[in-house]
Amino acid sequence: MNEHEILLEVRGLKVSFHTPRGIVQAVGDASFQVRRGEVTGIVGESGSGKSVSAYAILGLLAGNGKAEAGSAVFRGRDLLPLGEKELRRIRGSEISMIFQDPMTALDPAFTIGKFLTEVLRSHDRTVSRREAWRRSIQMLTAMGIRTPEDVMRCYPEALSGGMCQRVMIAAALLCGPQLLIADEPTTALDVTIQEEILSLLLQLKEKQGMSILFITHDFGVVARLCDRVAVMYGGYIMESGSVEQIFHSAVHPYTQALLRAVPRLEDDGDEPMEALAGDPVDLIHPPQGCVFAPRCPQCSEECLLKRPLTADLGDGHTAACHFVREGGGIHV
Amino acid sequence: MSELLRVEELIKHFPAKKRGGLSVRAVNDVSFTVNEGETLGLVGESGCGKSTLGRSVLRLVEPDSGRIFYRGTDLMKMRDLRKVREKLQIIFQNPSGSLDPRMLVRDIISEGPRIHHRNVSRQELQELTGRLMREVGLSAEYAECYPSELSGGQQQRVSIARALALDPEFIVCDEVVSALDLSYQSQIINLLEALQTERGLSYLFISHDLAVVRHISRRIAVMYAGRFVEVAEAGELVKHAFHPYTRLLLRSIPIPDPQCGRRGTAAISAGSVGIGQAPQTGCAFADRCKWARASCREEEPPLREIAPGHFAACGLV
Amino acid sequence: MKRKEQAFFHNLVAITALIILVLIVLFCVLYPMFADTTYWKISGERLQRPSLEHPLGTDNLGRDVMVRMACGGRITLSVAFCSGLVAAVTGTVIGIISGYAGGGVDSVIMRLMDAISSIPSLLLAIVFDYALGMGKGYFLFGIAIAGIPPFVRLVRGGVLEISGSAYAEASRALGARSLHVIKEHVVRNILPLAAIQTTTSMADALTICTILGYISVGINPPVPEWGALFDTGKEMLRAFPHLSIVPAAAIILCIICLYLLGNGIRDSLSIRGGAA
Amino acid sequence: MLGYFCKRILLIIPGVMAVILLIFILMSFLPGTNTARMVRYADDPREQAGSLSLLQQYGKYCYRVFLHQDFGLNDLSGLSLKKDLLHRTGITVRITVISVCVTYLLGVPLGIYAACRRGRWQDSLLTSLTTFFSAIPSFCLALALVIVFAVRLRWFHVIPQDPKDELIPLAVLVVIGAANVAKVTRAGMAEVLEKPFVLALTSLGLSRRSVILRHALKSALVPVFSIFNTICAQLLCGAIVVERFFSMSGLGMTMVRAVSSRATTTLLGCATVVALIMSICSVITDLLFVLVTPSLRRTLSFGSSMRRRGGRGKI
Repeated sequence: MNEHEILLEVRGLKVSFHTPRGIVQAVGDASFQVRRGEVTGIVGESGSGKSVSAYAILGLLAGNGKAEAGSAVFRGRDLLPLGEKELRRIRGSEISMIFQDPMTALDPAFTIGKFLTEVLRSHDRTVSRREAWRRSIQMLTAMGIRTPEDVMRCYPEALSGGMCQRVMIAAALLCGPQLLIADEPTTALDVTIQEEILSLLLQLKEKQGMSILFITHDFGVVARLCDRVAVMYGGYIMESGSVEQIFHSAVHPYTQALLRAVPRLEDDGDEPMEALAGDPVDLIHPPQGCVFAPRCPQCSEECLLKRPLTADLGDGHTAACHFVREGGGIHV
Repeated sequence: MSELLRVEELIKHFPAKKRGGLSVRAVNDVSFTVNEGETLGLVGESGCGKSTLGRSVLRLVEPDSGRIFYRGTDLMKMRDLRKVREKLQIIFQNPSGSLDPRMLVRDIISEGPRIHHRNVSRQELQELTGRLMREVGLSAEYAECYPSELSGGQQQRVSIARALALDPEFIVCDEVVSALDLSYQSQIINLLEALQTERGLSYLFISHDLAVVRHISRRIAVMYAGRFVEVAEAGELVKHAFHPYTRLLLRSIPIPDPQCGRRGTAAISAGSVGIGQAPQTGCAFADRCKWARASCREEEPPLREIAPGHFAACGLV
Repeated sequence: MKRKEQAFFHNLVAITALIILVLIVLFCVLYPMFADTTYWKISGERLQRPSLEHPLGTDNLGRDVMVRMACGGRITLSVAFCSGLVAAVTGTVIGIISGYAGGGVDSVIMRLMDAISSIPSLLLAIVFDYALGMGKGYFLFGIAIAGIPPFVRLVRGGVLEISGSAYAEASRALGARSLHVIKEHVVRNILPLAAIQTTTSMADALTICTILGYISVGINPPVPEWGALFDTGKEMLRAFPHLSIVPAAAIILCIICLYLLGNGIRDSLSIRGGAA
Repeated sequence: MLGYFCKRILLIIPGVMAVILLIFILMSFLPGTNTARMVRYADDPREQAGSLSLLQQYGKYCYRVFLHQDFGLNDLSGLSLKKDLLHRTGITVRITVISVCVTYLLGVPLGIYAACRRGRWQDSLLTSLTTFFSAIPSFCLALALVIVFAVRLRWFHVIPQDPKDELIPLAVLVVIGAANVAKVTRAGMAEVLEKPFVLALTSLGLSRRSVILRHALKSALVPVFSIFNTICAQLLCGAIVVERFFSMSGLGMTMVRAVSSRATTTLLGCATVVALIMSICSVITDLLFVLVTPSLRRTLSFGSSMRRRGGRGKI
């Protein structure tokens, strides 16, 4: 299974934000990997810390955020302790990022051409303006835009959501990064446009061997795109493994509940949907035991007291739950 | 099942912002009926006019022309809508945006009765809000909170309680679950379905997510550029979609199962620069349609019945 | 979920500011009653050092400075508070009209406000005072009019934002008329903003009033006013700096207190979001 | 764009005339003075004293002012106002223009620095300082500066004799102006820095300096330039007070003396000049606003052709 070399290894990541209302434990303990030429998905509801983990890797946390523990080793180098200067050299050239709302991710005061050439030249001063303009047009064409010259000359406000996202992907890939982090890139787009962007990302993976860390809350997108999946809740990884393991042999109660709650096209509306009761985790005072305990249907005494360790079920399938024993099988 | 609401040839155009620009044809000659206790699903991309249609039916947005029959009386002719307003309600997409940030939950829910029956006593209001909150699954302690102290799912329950306060018969649900997380989505949908069976409500359920609409509605209408392109019973529409846009919509929805989710990567390359203005004449979907013929670009195809209860507006019929 | 509302009284800074302001007002109102001399009576020889009898000494005509400060305070503060309130009330009303009327009325009002805010407020006050009769306090209207544009913009913005919001639409769906929407939603959300702007415009009015007093416009010499006191004190700057420093300090203190009061109101009226 | 600005410049004349009309109307309420002859001219024939109606006087005044710059006679000295007024205006305008430029040179960087340090002590210190200095009256500030520099340190004379002494009045105006500009720049910049495109640019590896100074600043300057008009009005008020404090005989002093001595003609002359200055400032505000807003620049034809010619030419 893991013949691909591991590109990014995140171990025990802990991120907290200092707010006037107290310290928010956005990420308690997150560990996941991204292999070369593979798409790793992080799935979770809002407030589960999935986006925060990605921002922490590139040091893009908000002013009051801090990565307190853990490591993010990228091709042998730990990114967390790096200073702003080294991180700046990595951003864009080795790891790039695309964001959720494409319309607001572009600077309204600059034309697309000026934006793309500046991104290219900020990494490599030797590239001339003309060369940068040419490579930008070449990249836009690769993104499936049929009239790149016009796009280069207009302002972001004149472009549609799908078009802006293609420009953002072009900008991200301009300097040939190894890893692309996508933070819910298609959530704000219509379903038909989302399909175009997902196919584009799949093409990048298959044709150019691009490895992607894909963050989303939509299980359909995960099934469509990802090879490995990590399910997050309340800042902790509940379960991670390959797509087949998660979809067909999920062991963690949270994953199972989420999969049952996903509205599927083929089921008619007779029986009510499986609903998960309860309210979101209070990240300022996280529960002592398992974060999912208050909402977990099979919650036991032990769950409320002790935080479960991540048990390895073999073949890369791990889960953090007291009912899951090493080496597979569920101990009831 | 008697007919509750019938809408005929509803039209709503927004004047162009820039001088000489094209006026935006948000709702373009739409007709449909909703029976008692039935849910009509309305699916479409953003900007296809589904929200405008939802608001026009309640005359929150004044439609340009058309007739809206509620139990036989035409709402367009009525000057004072206050009486009817009790029976027709709406719930919005953004949970935090649709609740007054400086109002207590208790006052938000009791706003309806306070408007209509001036002389209702505090004690009665207290009892009514308590009952409504229990009905939508909110614990009584939240009555004294501000909306900002509640989670998204709870805020949406407050919106539902507010709509139920006047015992409505018809509720427009405008993207009610789109802003919620997966687990709260199913909680709210189950709540809506329970209320429908309990109170005999009928819904106009608007969403961009066909899977959610398929689950909750009996009949589904697919809308594109201000017009109904296909109307059919839910299962029929999913299994035998006819209109090219509906088929494209069904094909684009990612299936949450790795085995059959792995379709090819035919990246449909983007069209010309910028948001193309829907063509003024002929079928609005002609530019993006693979099977578009010359005739499609001339006259707009009307909604024709291609199978019992299955209507489609396409030139290829 | 206990009600987390930061009451105004927990905000220590705002409380001290309010107390200082109240003390100053009390001083200005009460002190002249008990003092034996009045602001125009010459009660000792000129330019005395501060002594027990004359806590702040006497000015170049021998009048007691403390009494003049108190009487001057009455005028300055009353002008500041009145024009602040007048600007607040008129501005809010015009703002609501402009916000709700929209279209032609709205653009006319906004053009008028732009015109007013482009004319220096000092000039406005000078012209008003000069044209409508010297010394009759008409400059008060000049200051108030200069204070109206920020109010109109603030209230108009609030009205547009609120009446367009989803919860206003929801109450319209419940059958509420626009009057009910204004009463229930607009006023409740505009009040805190207007309260903060009132304190700010009072501070501005105080500034303009003292400047007018300083350039001896609007107030005839015998009548004391903090700006005028500052002006008379300026000549003897080298020998008796306190004659100018005291009025200046009083003005600055009042302005700071008004601003702190405004911040206090804003903090206490903004809702503390509880949910994470 | 050019057509747009010619139209704006031509609009100045009617603007100033409107102000004059307003003042004429206000003056007509004047108790005590005869409204028949408010403006005294050098070539006024004796007997024709009271015959002109208000409107005729207004017409005559405008005709004289705009075509011959003849503002009438100074009520006190009987000399022609023209030379005296223009000289006085020169002093005030010089101070105001210098202080406006220095204000923007000082205020904008301060605002940016405060916005970049959002949440930290520098930001709260600068915010409270700017609020304080933009609120207090100018003469209090002038008093503080004079006491410290002139009285205690004796670097400057209280009454400015040599040009070096003009530094304190300028400092007073600049501090007030810079406080306001810094406040607006900080607010504008802080709002732009919260926008997602700043995060996107950082994630693409652009240096923090270029993200802030090239990208964020361009959008943040829109509110800063749109208050150019208000800043000029404020500094003009400040100039009047500063002239009084440092007894420099500028436009403000003339106006104040005209008010106390009820010299209607002089006051009218000063008001006209102020109206002219403010109209020019509002034209400059529009110019700055259009330069900074890309969308406006594109719709105005001149802008887009300029960009195409100045751009890459044919690719």
